[in-house]
Amino acid sequence: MAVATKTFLARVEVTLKLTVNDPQGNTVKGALASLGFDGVSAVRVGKHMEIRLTAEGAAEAERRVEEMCRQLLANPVIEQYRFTIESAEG
Amino acid sequence: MAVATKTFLARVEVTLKLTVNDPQGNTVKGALASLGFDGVSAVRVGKHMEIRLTAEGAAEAERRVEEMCRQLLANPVIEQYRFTIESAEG
Amino acid sequence: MPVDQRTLDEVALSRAEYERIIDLLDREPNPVELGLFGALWSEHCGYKNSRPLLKRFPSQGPRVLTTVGAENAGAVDIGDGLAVVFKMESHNHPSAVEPYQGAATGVGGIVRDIFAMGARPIAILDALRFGRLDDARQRYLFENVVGGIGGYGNCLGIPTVGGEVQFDDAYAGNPLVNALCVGIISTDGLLSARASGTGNPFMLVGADTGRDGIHGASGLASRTDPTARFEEMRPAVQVGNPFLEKLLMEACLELAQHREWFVGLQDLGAAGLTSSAIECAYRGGTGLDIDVALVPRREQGMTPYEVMLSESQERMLVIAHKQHEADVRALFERWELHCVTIGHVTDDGMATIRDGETLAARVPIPLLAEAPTYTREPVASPDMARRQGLDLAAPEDTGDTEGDLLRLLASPNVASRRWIYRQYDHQVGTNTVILPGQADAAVLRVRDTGRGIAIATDGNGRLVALDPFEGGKIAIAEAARNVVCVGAEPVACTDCLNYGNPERPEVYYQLSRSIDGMAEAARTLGTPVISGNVSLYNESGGTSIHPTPIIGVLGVLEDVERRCTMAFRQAGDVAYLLGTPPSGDAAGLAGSEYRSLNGEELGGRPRIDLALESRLQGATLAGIRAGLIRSAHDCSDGGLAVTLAECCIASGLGLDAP
Amino acid sequence: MRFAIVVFPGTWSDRDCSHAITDDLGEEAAYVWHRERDLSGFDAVVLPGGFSYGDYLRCGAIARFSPVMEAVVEFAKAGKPVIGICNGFQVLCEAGLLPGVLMRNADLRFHCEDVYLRTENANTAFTNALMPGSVIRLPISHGEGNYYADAATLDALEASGRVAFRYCDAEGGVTAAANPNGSARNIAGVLNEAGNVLGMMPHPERLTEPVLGGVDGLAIFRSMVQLAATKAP
Repeated sequence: MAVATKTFLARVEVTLKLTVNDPQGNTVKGALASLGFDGVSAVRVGKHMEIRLTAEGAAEAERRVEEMCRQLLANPVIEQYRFTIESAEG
Repeated sequence: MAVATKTFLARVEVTLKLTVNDPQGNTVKGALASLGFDGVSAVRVGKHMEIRLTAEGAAEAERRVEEMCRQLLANPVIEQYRFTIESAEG
Repeated sequence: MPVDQRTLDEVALSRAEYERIIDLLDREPNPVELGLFGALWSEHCGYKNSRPLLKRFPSQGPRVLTTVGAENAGAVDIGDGLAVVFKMESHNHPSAVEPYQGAATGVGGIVRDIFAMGARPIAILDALRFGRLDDARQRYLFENVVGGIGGYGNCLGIPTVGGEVQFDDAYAGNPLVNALCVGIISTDGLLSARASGTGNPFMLVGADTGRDGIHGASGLASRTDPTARFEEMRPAVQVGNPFLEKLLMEACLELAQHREWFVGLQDLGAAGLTSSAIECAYRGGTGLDIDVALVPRREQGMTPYEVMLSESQERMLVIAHKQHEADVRALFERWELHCVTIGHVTDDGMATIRDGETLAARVPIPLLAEAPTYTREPVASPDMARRQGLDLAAPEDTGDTEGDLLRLLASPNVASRRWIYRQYDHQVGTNTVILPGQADAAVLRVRDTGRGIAIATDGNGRLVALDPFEGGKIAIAEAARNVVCVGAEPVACTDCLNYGNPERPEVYYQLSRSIDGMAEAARTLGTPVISGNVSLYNESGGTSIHPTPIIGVLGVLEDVERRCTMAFRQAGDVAYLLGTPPSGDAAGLAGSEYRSLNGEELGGRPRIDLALESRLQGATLAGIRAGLIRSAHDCSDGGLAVTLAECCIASGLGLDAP
Repeated sequence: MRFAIVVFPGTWSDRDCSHAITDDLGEEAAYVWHRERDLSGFDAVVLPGGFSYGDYLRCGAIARFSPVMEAVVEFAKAGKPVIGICNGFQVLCEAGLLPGVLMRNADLRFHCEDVYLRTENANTAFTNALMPGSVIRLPISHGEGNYYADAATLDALEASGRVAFRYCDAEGGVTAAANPNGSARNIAGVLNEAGNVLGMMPHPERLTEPVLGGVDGLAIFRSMVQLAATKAP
């Protein structure tokens, strides 16, 4: 009996650790100010990745995405990551 | 009586429109496959931005972040955006 | 049921052209066939308004190895059994919509034209025009176009070694992004772009096909006012993949070593598969039978129309020998690239397009490839005569010449271009021996030969607007002068003709008269026009840009050690002004930066004496080769004062000019 | 001496390095495609500049998983010289052969220009042909050369002489103005603990002939040859 796999969508956010300087974030903050958006105290820019994958269940999907982040998607020296998993059956 | 402003954290995701090809996403998908992660059917890579801003209320914060995305953060020709607002008082 | 005007506008065909198609076919074309005609009869692919005029250019010469239009690019013999292939192309309209990707894909396209000839690309140059930088939108366009050129070219590992940029209100609504690429190859290695040999397979290599740039050729660069159509063009913008193009380039250059495996190699550019497959079959005098169902796709549900017209980037067409199909596929797969047979050559002279079982289109190839041409009535605009008549009184002495010079040097049209070229890798390949900013042209050494080649682009839309004939002559003369100033002999040129809507008589006059001027200068200075591109309908809100022919001249240095730059070399050297002394009359001030800086209206009658120019360039070149001249600089934008200042700045030495 | 020049998809300084090593230095060089795993028969490995995998995701993030990198790690463990230039330096960091990360240039722009480098440690496999503290001029060409490591790592690098080069001015002054990309402490090149692996952002292979404007780049390759000569049995 073939195992029924479901499709999931993982949304991964990879951002620079707070200890690391973020020139891109600072540039965007400056640009927002020059466009008249006051009240902006900080901006940080990182990567957003959407991954569509099949897995038996959410737990397995989560385990695999965790491994992807650890091995490839984030560089532990300067980056941190978090992700959400949602069903993408629809 | 100064208006009490609250601090909010906006998480903005800027991704390429689906009609636009995503060379970076395709290359990451290939890399995941070569690392033995099977079952990955699609990868899209975009920008993740965290913006800390003060506003009177969540509605105003939302209106301002929407305007930021429209004017600067996303390139309407090839990109789409979505964001969440959460209180950052803590 | 006759087709409605909206459909015709969508494929950029006039009602008369539609009627003509019906006569030629003896029936109404189906929607896919209509799309094929729309793409191939567009101005961008069919050169409807310019082809009769382009015939006036001299295109042959002792060194020229190609006939114009028959190949992907022009080639000239530079000695030692080597040939240089070069061409320039425009990506103006896509860059106005999405500057980064528009400019990036412009570089990708011109580079493919060069390695489609089997030549290894060794240099890129870019010629850019924008509105004035005090407008935020122009800064956005400028910054992103430069970013796109660097982003793509740097990733390919081809040095961007030169080019030029000018800022003028005339380009505010319609920027110009012209990219030139130079390649090098053994003279006997030149490839052809012909489909011959019935049964030989058409093999599509490189990226998957998506809905990129649909109407790219037929819509963007033709017919109605471009800005109005940009809205619906937006999804048509493409994202370039320089990484995949680098693999495609290396794979094609490896394929070029196996001449016995294939018949032709062709780049997919404007109008994608439609123009490349049909042009190859037309040049070979053969037919084609293609099944769009076999084309690897990136999106679902694409119609035959969309697959045939898609302008997805980083794709090439190989016409392989039947018995070597497997060898070709193995080569591309080694480079981790798709390589799929999508059809084969036939001998019936027909373009047969299938979608699996159903027949999508069947049209005689000559009808598609031979777009109608139009000759129109050139009428000079009254405004031009008015401007020529303006009294250009010699500028009175402001008593602050130092301040004037500093103002000129700070003008964006004169100031240093370091901010730009610092973002381009101009040394990869370790052949660049004169770097950007050091002289009037870039110079690359040709490894193991002791020779060098020089390349420069130039073009002054203001002068061509004032007098198309004189302006055309000046465009060629200045580009050639730039190459002479580094010690190279000009041998050939390519061009990008950027003009407004040719259906307006005054624009057609600008096109026709400036081509006459360019042709005369090309003959006099011995630089045949061996390749190029025409971009028309450059206008916005009904007003056309300045007529801007950009000329790229190639020069050859017999001994690359005999090159020179603009920097003064040694205290005590004497500086000479060669050529026409600054005459009292105001011809020299026509269209000058000085007048523009002072807010004065574009005016005056530019003039050039080609016989004197030819002697001037000959003497300068002889002086440099004999070692008598140690540095040289062309006196152009900003005039003599700026020219001398630039030589001082480049060398750190001063000048005592009594 | 035989140099292996590794070629990843997207590498573009492979030919430049080969010309520098063969034409200008008179040594042997061969290209090794990223799928190969055997580096026996080579005396040194060069990871050249380029945009491996288009620099997608992170510079060198994907190349480091190429099959050839296992052989490169073994080669380095065996104490043989490995030099990573520009993208090669990024790959060595991603592969963990060198500490730290190359981040985006501080001004967010690509830089192609000449820089001055001060030789911080002249007795290494890659700098023994240079005088201590000597200043050389080499071109850089990158968008992500901003070297970062945490303070403890930086201190350890400096304490053990593992900083090979620093960006400086013409007189050797290590100043902020001379720092083209924001690198921590103006670091332009670092070594591993054993001293046989060097990563540097500037391109020595671009300045190995007078016609190109100088020969400062040769000293680095020549150092590698001289070291091999002293070690030979």
